[in-house]
Amino acid sequence: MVKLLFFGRLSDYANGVPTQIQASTAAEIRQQLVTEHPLLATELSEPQVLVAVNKQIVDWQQALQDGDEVAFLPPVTGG
Amino acid sequence: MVKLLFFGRLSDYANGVPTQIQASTAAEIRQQLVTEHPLLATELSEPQVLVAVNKQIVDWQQALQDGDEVAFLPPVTGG
Amino acid sequence: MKSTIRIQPEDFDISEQYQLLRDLTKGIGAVVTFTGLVREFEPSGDQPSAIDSLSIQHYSGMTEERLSQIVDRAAARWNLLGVTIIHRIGELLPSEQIVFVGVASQHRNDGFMAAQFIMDYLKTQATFWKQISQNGRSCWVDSKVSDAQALKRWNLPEDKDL
Amino acid sequence: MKSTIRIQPEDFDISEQYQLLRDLTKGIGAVVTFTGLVREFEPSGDQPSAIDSLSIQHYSGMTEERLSQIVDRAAARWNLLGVTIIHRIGELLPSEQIVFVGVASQHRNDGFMAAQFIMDYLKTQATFWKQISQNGRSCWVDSKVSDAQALKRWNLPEDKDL
Repeated sequence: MVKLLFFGRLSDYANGVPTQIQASTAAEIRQQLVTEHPLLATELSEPQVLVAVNKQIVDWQQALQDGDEVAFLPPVTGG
Repeated sequence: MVKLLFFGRLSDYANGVPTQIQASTAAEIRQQLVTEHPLLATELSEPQVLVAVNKQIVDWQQALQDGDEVAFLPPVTGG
Repeated sequence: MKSTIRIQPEDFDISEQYQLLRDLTKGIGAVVTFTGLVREFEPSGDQPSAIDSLSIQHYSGMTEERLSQIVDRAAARWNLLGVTIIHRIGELLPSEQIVFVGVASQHRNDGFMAAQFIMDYLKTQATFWKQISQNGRSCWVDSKVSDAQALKRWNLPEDKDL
Repeated sequence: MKSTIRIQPEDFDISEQYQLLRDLTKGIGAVVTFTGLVREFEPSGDQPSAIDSLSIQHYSGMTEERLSQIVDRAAARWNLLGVTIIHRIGELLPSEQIVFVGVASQHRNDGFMAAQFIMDYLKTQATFWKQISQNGRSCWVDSKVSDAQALKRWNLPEDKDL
């Protein structure tokens, strides 16, 4: 199981999404969301959305470990 | 008669220099100072020294008017 | 080089932050501060319109780590004596303070460069997200092309992986 | 654009100056401040040595005029909402404040650029002269080549006649 976090505009679509999920890559997580959370899955397909695993930016294909924290990050807008 | 002002390191050499003088250009003022104030005249010959007449930078050859304020300015060092 | 990074809902006092920087060491000749404020008007469609509030979300833990990397890079590049970054989160009203960057250095150029570098990287690399409430509606703020472009002037290939 | 220029022996309070800038208009999104301090050590011969005091002379009337020209040029070049310059004169001790430049603007780049422009021009064009007292001796400070070079980046031919 990995822990899921959605930030920025993604958090608007994350209602009802499980906070933990079984998946081997971030790309697979997106795929799993298509049926029940199609709007979120569409947002996740935007090319600017980045994936962080345990607070480090990684590739969508990186293998996940049990207990990883997987965060989906739209472009940041601080300052 | 024009009024004379000396700033920065020039002010160290201006002791005893009259505060008013009769002269038709700044270059002539410098010339007049050579005999009695040779150190000041030497300092005034440094190429970085600028002349301001009534607070505007002017050429050493500009004709002076009666009542002008003639200031000699070494490179500034504020801030 | 002493650095302080704080992420907090509370407001901050720039004179207190300035004094802390000034008191760090005896060699300080320049202190540059940047403070970002909530503008009372933002574009809405074609024209500016008053905003009701701004809300800032962040990724706790990752934000602190990124800001600390940004400060390390600035300190490697310029001669700095102290750096402070404070960024607020939560609900802010028009004209409130959002962010403070303070840099103490011997000479002014290091301070000006580092403060700009930190703000450019903070805007594009630190995990904050802003939501604006305007005309009774909430919208997530889009990232700005001008912020992405501002980064280019620092011209560091390895900055891409920050 | 509201500008304030003050030349005074008295110290200044940067939080007061910051508040004045912040309160000017409702559109302010960025305030950049620069404060110059008396460094406690300055080169003397080959190595740094503690200073006793700094004394600043200026050409009353001309200085104000020049600073006001510098502010006008900055305001013509960037989108500014407020500018404050305070420069102290007379006898100052180590770590005391010498100069303050504060710029309020909508966006951060205008503020950073204008503050640097103003400092670069102030250093090389405003009629101040510094004398440093060190090891019991007073010396007039030499102008710095680095300050003259800093000017070049603004690349304005007409700035030469300032």
